[in-house]
This record gives sequence, C-alpha cells and structure tokens, in this order.
Amino acid sequence: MSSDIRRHDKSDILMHWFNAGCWLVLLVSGLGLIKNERLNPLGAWLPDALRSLFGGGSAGGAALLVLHEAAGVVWVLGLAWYLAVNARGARFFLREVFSVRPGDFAWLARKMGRMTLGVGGELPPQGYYNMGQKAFAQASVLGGAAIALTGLVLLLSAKVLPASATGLVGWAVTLHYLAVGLVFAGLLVHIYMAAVSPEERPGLRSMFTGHVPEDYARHHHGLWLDALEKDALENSAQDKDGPGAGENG
Amino acid sequence: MKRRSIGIVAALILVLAAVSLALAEGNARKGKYLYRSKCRTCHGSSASDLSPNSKVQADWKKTFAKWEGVKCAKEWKDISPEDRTDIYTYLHDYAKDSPTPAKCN
Amino acid sequence: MSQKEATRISRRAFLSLAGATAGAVAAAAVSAATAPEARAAAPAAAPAWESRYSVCDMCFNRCGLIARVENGVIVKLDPNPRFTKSRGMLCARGNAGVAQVYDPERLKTPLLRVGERGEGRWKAISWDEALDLAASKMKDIGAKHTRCGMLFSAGADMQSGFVSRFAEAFGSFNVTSHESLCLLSGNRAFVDTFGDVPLPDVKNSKYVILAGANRLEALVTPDSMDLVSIMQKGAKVVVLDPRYTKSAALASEWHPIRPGTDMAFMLALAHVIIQEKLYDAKYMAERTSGLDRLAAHVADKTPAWAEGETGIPAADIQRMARELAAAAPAAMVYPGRRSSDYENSTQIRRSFAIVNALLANYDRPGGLVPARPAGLKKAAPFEPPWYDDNPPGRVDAKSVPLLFDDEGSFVLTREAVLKGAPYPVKGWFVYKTNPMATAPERRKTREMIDKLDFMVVVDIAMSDTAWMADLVLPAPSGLERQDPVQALQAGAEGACLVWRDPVIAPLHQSRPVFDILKALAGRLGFPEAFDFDIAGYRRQQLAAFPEAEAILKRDGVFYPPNAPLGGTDGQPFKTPSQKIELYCSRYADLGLDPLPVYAPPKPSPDAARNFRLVAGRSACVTQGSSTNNGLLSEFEPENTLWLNEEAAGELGIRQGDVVQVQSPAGRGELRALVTPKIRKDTVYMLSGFGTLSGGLSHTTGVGASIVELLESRFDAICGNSAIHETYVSVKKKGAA
Amino acid sequence: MSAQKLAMVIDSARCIDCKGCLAACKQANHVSRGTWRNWVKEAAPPVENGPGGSRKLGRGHFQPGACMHCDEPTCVAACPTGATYKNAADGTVVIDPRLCIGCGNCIAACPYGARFRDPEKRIADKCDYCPERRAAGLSPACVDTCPTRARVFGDINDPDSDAAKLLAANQGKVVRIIARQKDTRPNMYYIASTAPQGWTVQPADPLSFDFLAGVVAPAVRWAVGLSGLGVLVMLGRQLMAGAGPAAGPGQEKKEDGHE
Repeated sequence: MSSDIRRHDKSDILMHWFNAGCWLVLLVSGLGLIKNERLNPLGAWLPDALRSLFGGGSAGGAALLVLHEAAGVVWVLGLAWYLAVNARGARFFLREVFSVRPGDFAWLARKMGRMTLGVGGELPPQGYYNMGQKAFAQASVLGGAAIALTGLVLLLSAKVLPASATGLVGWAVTLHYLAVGLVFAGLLVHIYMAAVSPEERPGLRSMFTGHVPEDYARHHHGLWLDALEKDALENSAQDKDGPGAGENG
Repeated sequence: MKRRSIGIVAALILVLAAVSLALAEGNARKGKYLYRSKCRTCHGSSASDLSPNSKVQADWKKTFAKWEGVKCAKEWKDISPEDRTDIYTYLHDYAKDSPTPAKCN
Repeated sequence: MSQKEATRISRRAFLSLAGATAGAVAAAAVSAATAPEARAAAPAAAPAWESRYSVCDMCFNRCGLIARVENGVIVKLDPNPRFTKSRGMLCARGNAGVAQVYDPERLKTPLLRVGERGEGRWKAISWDEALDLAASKMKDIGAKHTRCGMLFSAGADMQSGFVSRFAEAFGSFNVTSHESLCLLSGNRAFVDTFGDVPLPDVKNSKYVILAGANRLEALVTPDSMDLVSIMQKGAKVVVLDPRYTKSAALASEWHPIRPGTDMAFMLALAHVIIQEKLYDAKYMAERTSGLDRLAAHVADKTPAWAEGETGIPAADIQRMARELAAAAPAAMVYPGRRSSDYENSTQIRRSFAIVNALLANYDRPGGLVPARPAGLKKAAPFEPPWYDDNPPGRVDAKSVPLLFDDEGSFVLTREAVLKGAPYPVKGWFVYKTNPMATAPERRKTREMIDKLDFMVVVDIAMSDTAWMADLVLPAPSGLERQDPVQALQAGAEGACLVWRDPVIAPLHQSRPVFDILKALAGRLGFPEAFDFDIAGYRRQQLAAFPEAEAILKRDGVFYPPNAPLGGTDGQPFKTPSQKIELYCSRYADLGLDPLPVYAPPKPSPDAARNFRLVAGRSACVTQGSSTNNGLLSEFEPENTLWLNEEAAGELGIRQGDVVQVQSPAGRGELRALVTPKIRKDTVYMLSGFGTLSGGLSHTTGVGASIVELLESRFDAICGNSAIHETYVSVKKKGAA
Repeated sequence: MSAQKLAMVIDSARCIDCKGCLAACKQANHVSRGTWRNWVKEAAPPVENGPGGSRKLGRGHFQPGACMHCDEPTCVAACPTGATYKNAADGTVVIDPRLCIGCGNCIAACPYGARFRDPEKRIADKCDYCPERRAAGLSPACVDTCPTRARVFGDINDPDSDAAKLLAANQGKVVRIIARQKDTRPNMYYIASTAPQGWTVQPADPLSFDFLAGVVAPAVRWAVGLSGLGVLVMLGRQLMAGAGPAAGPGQEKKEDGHE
C-alpha cells in the first residue's frame, strides 16, 4: 500500500525492550519481595511461590533481593546510558510526551468510552503520541524517576545509610510501592493496546522494525504526519527534531 | 586532747620497745639464707622436712636454747654464734604462730 | 499530659500483668505452629571454633573459662562449667577479655622514653636493646645503692611469684604487691586473732553481715553467687554501707551506717551476745582466750550507745545480734576483702574477727573455714645469694609494728623512697600493677618516680604507671600465656588447681614476664635462678598428683582431695596462746590495744571539706585495669560523683552538673550523680578514670581520678593504705 | 509431637545487675557499640521510713530482658518483606539479615523496645537466642554466662528442659510483661516479680507504613483493578466483535473520513 514511515530509531527500540525486560524482572522479583499480610497484592502464596522458585524460604527471598537489586542497577544504568547516547531523542520524547494539546483530553475520554462501552464522539487528531500513550509515558517517566530514586534509597539502606535513616527508608518503601503500582495499572492498558488490541498491530511491529505504514500514521498520528510533510516541503532537508523523521521511506 | 597526744607518744615508745619482745634480735633475712645453705641441704631430703612453719615460736626458742641436744649437733658446731642467731631469728619470726607465718603454697 | 498518660499506662500494664499470672503457664503449652506468619528457618550451623581452656585474667578471681577460637582468633570466652569455684559463670569483665586481647591500644613493642617523663614521647626498640638496657641499669643501681636499691612491684597474676623470685635472686628485699593497697588490714586482724586468714563459707551460711563489703558488685567467687542463692533459700544478708549499693539494694536488710563506725556496731553485737550469753560457753572456754576481758571491754558498748555512733537503731542492733547468734555457727560477719578503710582498720577488722569468734563458726559449715592445703609442691628450688653490703631489711621496715614482710606497704615504701631514708631506692621494676592509678595521692607517686634513676614497667597496656617509666615492655594477656599452677580456695569446698596454656600465640612482640625475668637473670649473672621452663615447673608443682596434668587438660581444672570441714578441731590455733585470741596477747606485747578500742571517726579538719570520700566498685570494671576496655567502657563510660540529693540541693547542684572536688591531696572535676542512694555526709566515685596516659583513650580526659584526691593515710598497725580518711569539698563548677 | 517452643524463664530476684549477660551477648553477636540486644532494667527503689523519721531506700529489684519472641509479634506484622518472621520450628522470632532493608517498621512496632537498627550492620537487630551456639549444643550467651543463673532457657514444650521445669515448679507464680497497649503473647516468663513495670511502649507503625498499608496499597489495588477491568472489557468487546480485523480498524477507518 503506502510507503513505510520511520518512527523509531534503533536506540529507541532497544531502550523500549530493555525497559520492558527490566520491568518484567523487577516486577516479578519485586512481587516476591513483598511479604506482609497487609501488603501482599495477591496473598502470601505469591512471594512464597517465587521464593521457592529461587531456592526456597529465606535463601530464595535473598536471591530475589539480589536479583531485584542487580536488575534495578542495570535498569537505572541503561536509562542513563540512553540519556547519554541519544540525548536528542530523549529530549524529543519528553517534549512530545509532556506537551498536551487542547483536544487531547477529549480524545482520551472518547477513546476510553469507545474502547470499553462502545460510546463516545469523534476522536480529535493526535500527534506523535496519542493522549493515551502520553498519559502512560508521563506516568512511566515520573513513576520511573520515583522508582529509581526510592530504589536507590532502598539499595543503599542496608549498605551505606546510617541507623537514623529508617524514616527515609520507610517512606522510600511507600513511594516505591505507590509508583510501581500506578505505573503497573497503566502498563496493563499499554500491554493490551500494544500487544492484544488488533488496531495497534503496526505500532507493535514498529517496536521491532522502527517503521509504521503511512496509512497507519495518518490514521493514528495525523498531526505528526502533517508536521512531517510540512517540514519536508519547507526545507526538503533533514528534520532537526523528529528522530529519523526526515528519512521518509 | 593533750592527754591523748601524750598517750600516742607513750604508745610509740612502747611499740619500739616491744618489737624486740615479739621478734628475735638477729637478721631474719640472713638467717633465711643461712638456713637454706646450711640446714636445707639435709632437712627436706635426707633429714626431716623442716621449715619455720614446722614449729611455734616457743618450740624454736626451746630448740635453740639447747641446740647441743639436737640430732645434727655435729653440723651445728660449724655454725658461728652470729649465724645461729640469724637462723634462729628467721625460724622464730616466721614460725607457725608468728605474726608473719611463712606461706605454704 | 504525657506524664498522666504514662501513669495510666503503668497502672493498666500492672492489671494486665496480674491477669497474665494465671494464664502464663497455660499459654506455655500453646504451640508456636499456630502463629499465622510462622515458617521454619533453616537450622543454623554450629560455629567452626576450637574450644580451649584457660583462666580469666580480668581480676584476681581466676575463673575457669573456655576460649572459642576461630582461625586463630578468640571470638568468645565462655564459662567453664566444670569450674565450680565460680559456679560456672563468667561476668561482664570476663566476657570483655576478648576486647582486652584485641585492644588496638595494647603495647606492641618495647618502648624507650625519649622525652620528659610523662610527656609521652617513645622510641620503639628491639627486645635485645631493651633487655640489655634494663640489665645494665639494674646492675648499676645494685652496685651504687646496694641490691636493695631496686624495688620490685607485681600485681595479682599467675606469674607474679616469679617477680618475687627474681627480686630474691637479684638480692633486693624490696617487693611490694597490690595487697597493701587492698586487703592486708583484714589479713592482719584475722592472723592476729585466729592465726590464719579463714575464708567465708557463704554457701552454707544462714546469716551474713556484710559490713562495707559490696559483694554483689565487687564480685568474689563463689561468695557473690552464693549470697544470692542463700537469700533465695531464706538466709538473711545484712548490709552496712553508707551507699545504697547493689548489695544493699538486694540485701534482706540495709543500714546506711555512718562511715567509720563499723567497730561500734561490732562491739555492740559482742555486747549483746555476751550480755545475753548467746555464745557456746564450752567452746569459748576451750578454744578462745580473753572472754572475760572482752566482756569487760564491751560492758558499756550497748546497742543504745552504738546507735548514737552508727545511726543504726539500737533495737535493730540487738535483734541482729540475737539473730546472728541463733543462726550460729552457720552465721558470720563477712571478713571482707578490700579492708583498707581507716587508720585503725586492723582494729576494726579485729572487731569483725571477735564477733565471728563469739559465733564459734571457725571451721564450721556456713562460718569461716581455714584454707585447705592444696598439695602443690615447691618447684625449682634455688639458693638465693646473700650480699653483706645490703641494708638489714626492707626500706619500709619497722615503720609500723606489724608489717607483712612479703608484701610491705606501698604507701610507706613510697615515703621512704621520697625521703631517701633509711637508704636510697633508685630503681623500680613494675609488673602488671599500676600504683599511679591505685595508690592514694597520685602526686606523691609521681614525685617518687622522679627520685628514680631507672624504672621499667611490664604490662599489656600503657597504664599511667607505664606512662611514667623509662622503659616499657609489652606483656601478653593471660590468654596468650603458659602459666604455672595456682591453687584457688572456694569456701567449704576447699582448693582447686588451675593453670594456663596459651589459647592463641602472643600478639605483637609481647613477651611473658617469665621470659623477661629469665633473660634478665642471664644478663645479670644468675641464670641458675631461672634455669627451668614453665612446663617443667608445673610438673614439679604437681608431683603429688600424677593424674592432674591429664585432668587439667581434659577439664580445665583439677580438684585435689580436700579434707572435710572440722579438721582443725582439737588442733591448736596458730597464735601465741594456741587459742582464738579475743584478747590479742601479741598486741599487748607490742603496746597496741589488745582489744579493739573504739574512737569516733575524726571530723573533717576543714569545715569546707564536709564530705567523706569513699571508694567502691562496679561489677563491670576492675578498678583502673579495665576501665579502658573497649567493651566495658560502654558500661562505665565515665565516673561520676555520687552526691546525696539533699546535699546537692543545698549546693545548687543538679543532675549531670560538672562539680569540682577538692582535698588536701588534689582536685578533680567530674559530673555529679544526684541520688538518694548515698548518705548526705558521703560522696563516692569509681576509680580508674581521669588517667594521664596517652594510651588510654577511654579514660584519659574522662571523669576524675580518685587517687588524685585521696590522702595517703595508712593503717597504724600494718601500713595498709587507708583510703576512707579523706574529706573533700564539692562545689558546682563555676560557682563562687 | 509439636514443634519446639524456645523461651526464657527469668528468676529476676536472682539478678544482681552485673551486666554479664549484656557483655556476653555483645561479644557473641558482634552487636555494635551503643546498641544492645538485651537489658537489665532497674526498678526505682521504694522509699521507706528510716530511723528518726528519716527516709530510707527499700529493697531494690532488677529485671533482665530481651526480645520476648511473642506468639503474636507486632514486629512480624510490620515487616514489609517477611525478613522478620516467626520460626515455626522453634517458636523464635527471627530476622533474616539478607532480606531486611532497614526500614525500621519493626523497631517502632515492638512494644518492648527490643529492636534497633544496628549502626554498623545497618539492619534491624535483636535477640535471636544465639542459633549458632544452640547448634553447638550451648545455651544462648547470656544464659551461659549468667553468674547467678537468673536467666534460664529452654524448650518449654519439653517437660525435661530447665525452663519447663522452672515453670512447672513455680506454677501460679509465673508472670509475663504484657504491654497495656497490645498483648503480643510474649514468651518471656518471670518468676513472681517483674518490677519495674510500665516501661512498655505503644506498638506503633511508622506513618509511612500506615500510609502504605492503609492508603497506598488499597489505592494501588483499586487502580490496578480498574485498569484490569478496563482491559478485560476491551478484550471482551474485541472478542465479541468477531475475530476479523474489521472491527477495530473499521471504526478507525470511519474516522479517516473525517480528514
């Protein structure tokens, strides 16, 4: 049909899947580390089962903690590496994610209505990200920062922090839990939309290939395509902002 | 008050006078040396095990008053009177009932 | 509001407690498995340690212990359960023995002083240099001032006997021990009454009077443990102390006696016992001498009279006398240990001995029992030389009527050194004793050291005494040493034998004092005096017990056959009259009071100095020898001045204020502990603080030194230091 | 047979406050300077009337203690990771140092103040009845060293243990120190006397934990639940609308017309 448009470069893709992988490991190991009647999200069987997978009892818990801490460090270092090697892409991403246009909230409300109840009006056009993606990305960025910072406190707690730091550590636990919980709530929708919902198949594919069909782009991210075409007309040169946006297939 | 200090002086004089009553006149330390070199050679091995602690002061006094009667009087003859006094002083001053009994173990 | 809340809480807590009483035993049967969060932990692995026997060296008690050694490092000291003298225990100090071994401030190499005395500038030198120097200095002093120009002082240690042996071989009569700063007055009194120094058999006693002895803090094994046990079995323990010590707190009865009036109390006890004929008349006739004279002597020493002196109600004194007599012979006036209180301490202790005699408790269960012969043989006999140029006796000889010749008197020896008379003493060999921190009037000890040409200190740490020396030699701790056999006495149970084998190799360059003395003997030309090793010495000591060596290795302790109590029945006492001398004929001969004559404590000569300073003990430290211990310093981080709350109020002193304490001897600054636990006329502080040494970081610059404040008085009969004769002034720092 | 129940039976009238147990514990367990796994509390001596209307201090009392290894431990309930738990094998409340993150919840949650954050190990610490020593056949360090045998230790489910025998011998005289605020069913038994009293504290969760358990955890549950519900509904619609790819994209196509 129409030609493909470049949407993600290699570091974006790598970053996405790196992030996803870390989240999987951290989430699973983290779930295994919570063991308290008032906190267990799904009951004590979950941490018990996970701990028994990792050697059983205390040793399993300890192994999970080591894994969790190691994965956390890798995750934070990976993010830092991404910020260093693709600062331009990161800046673009953050600008796109945090720039909310007037029609976005209407889009989100209508989209949610349509997806769940089958009601809702027409969807206003969306940019590089739609509002749903933006909302999840915002939560991921802010939540991720909170998770990383509180995780750092927890990592250092038993290694560096003084005995008087229990207050700080206690609050770090609370915020860590809160941030992960909220991001995880968004993650469910993200995974459904991206991996299960058929309409986003090209989006899912683009997370491997980097490219989306022009059709798809026009339908889902009309404003983005408009901007791309405008740029191309104006200077028919490489776009300065969009990652690979000038490399029209 | 005054009477008391006089009392103390009197007591001190008495003390100095009385030391000679409680203790013999020779040199107990030299006596110990002499006893070890002249008596211990037999007493404790071939003869009866003897130390100051073996007798009370009165017995030592008796023994030394009539030393010619002891079994080893032959050996005693070679000991000068001064040395004998010193040995006596040692044995007497460290006797079983002395103010400073020689320690055993 | 919070206070109100707290009161409410405690009342409610009490109610729930009462409720719990009935339920507790039933609750004990509930299985832990019902707990919701329960899960089984993997069983812990036993530690990979080796267990080696030794004997504690943190005080004089010598409790048997088991060192747990992991990879050559001592990780824990545990009590030796087979060591019954200590009732199988190890106190806080014993546990802190590990901290002593691994103290970073331990002496590591021989040190030669290069700065001024007390300045703390040292040069590390080799052992050969150190030994050559010490030998040549000792030789010089011997040549110039006679052999008696060297003074030897050794603390209570299993190798201290070698120091005396060395002194004798060297040719000096001048040996002082720590004992003349501690217990000799009591020994004097009991030797002069009973002919020996009997031991208390607390275990079997039904009534014990602790006059000044703080036995639940100044731990003596097995007495301290037994006091607790017998109280639980219904025995009565009475404590007389101006201070509410832990012994006072736990005693059946505590009387805050006016300091220095113990003799009045004892004479009143004797008065009641004699007046009411509560004694065993047959025993008194057969075994004691001087009852009539004693009866006349105490005829007017009524409880009412004693109440006026002691502050203890007459009715209580009378009751105690009757109770004591009713419990006799399983009753005692505890002989005490530290007995160096007053200038008439020997006479005070004589009054203790006399009351014991009236109880007919000698060699009876629950009374005072003679030390039993342990059966050790004399090892490595040698012929000490004789030097005709030596003076006739000790430098402190004849300064008091009845000096113990082996121990002497440190205070009087110090006087003689200061005066240079009767002859000069110019050298000092010190092993593991610390007069700079234990002898009253520290200033004088310092001046004494200035008179010396040479001073060498062998110790494990840089004590204040070592800090003043010319040469400091590092010794290993007891746990790193092989030591000869020592006999220990445990009341009615008699003697047991212990020795030490090293549980780890000596740390740093430390050398046992035996090795040092042997090396010096070689250099000074009398190697024959030390021509043996400790293993051989021990074999000779144990010649009577061929099985002992194997048992000591197996159990850490050997119990020689002990004769049962009562063995002295019918035997003469080792006194001139061959009886217990209520009336001391020896004192009569010497012009001393043959019966203890009471004199009220002398009032303070200076109205501003209105507090009597008393010394005492904490169960967590042994005077100055362990206040710098890394573990124990957590229990006693600094010393405070115990000050009665009323007295403090009058002086405007509040809890924790820094106070200035002053006596004619010196002054000190420390924090006040404002407390109801001490009489209004008395103050107390712990020893071992306010040190001078740069090698004692926990105590130098911390608290105040008691020996800076104490005046150097001494017992008029035996020369023992009298440490309760000092009055001090107390004021808040900064106050006019 | 039921599991062990390790407990301490304390005859506090025997305690002379010599601190042997504290020193032994520190040495055996490498407890950092300034912190303690066990204690001896001193009762304020009663004031009695002395001679001549004076006041005199009466009989004193010392109370040794440590973690009471409760059957309903508030510390266990407060631990977010399960690092602190009740050992089913012997009834002790233990800390797994590898799982402790030093949050301090358990410290505030203990009514006896038995827990602290060790300044060097940086995690929660308290008495564990010396498991290594027990494995070597020895008593806990404090019990082994106690000069007056005030502390007695053993499995009170085993009638032959010293502790059980002491309990049995003192039936009706055994008391426990129970916090007014919460009976955690402690396993430390005192013979006859427990003075001083009233020193227990309100077992409290730190605000951060109350907020976590009371607000954050339910909120997260709601958020995840709602989001999950939304996903399920979407999935349901997707499935009901038929397997064909027409449904979703079809709708989208309609929107295309808009442009």
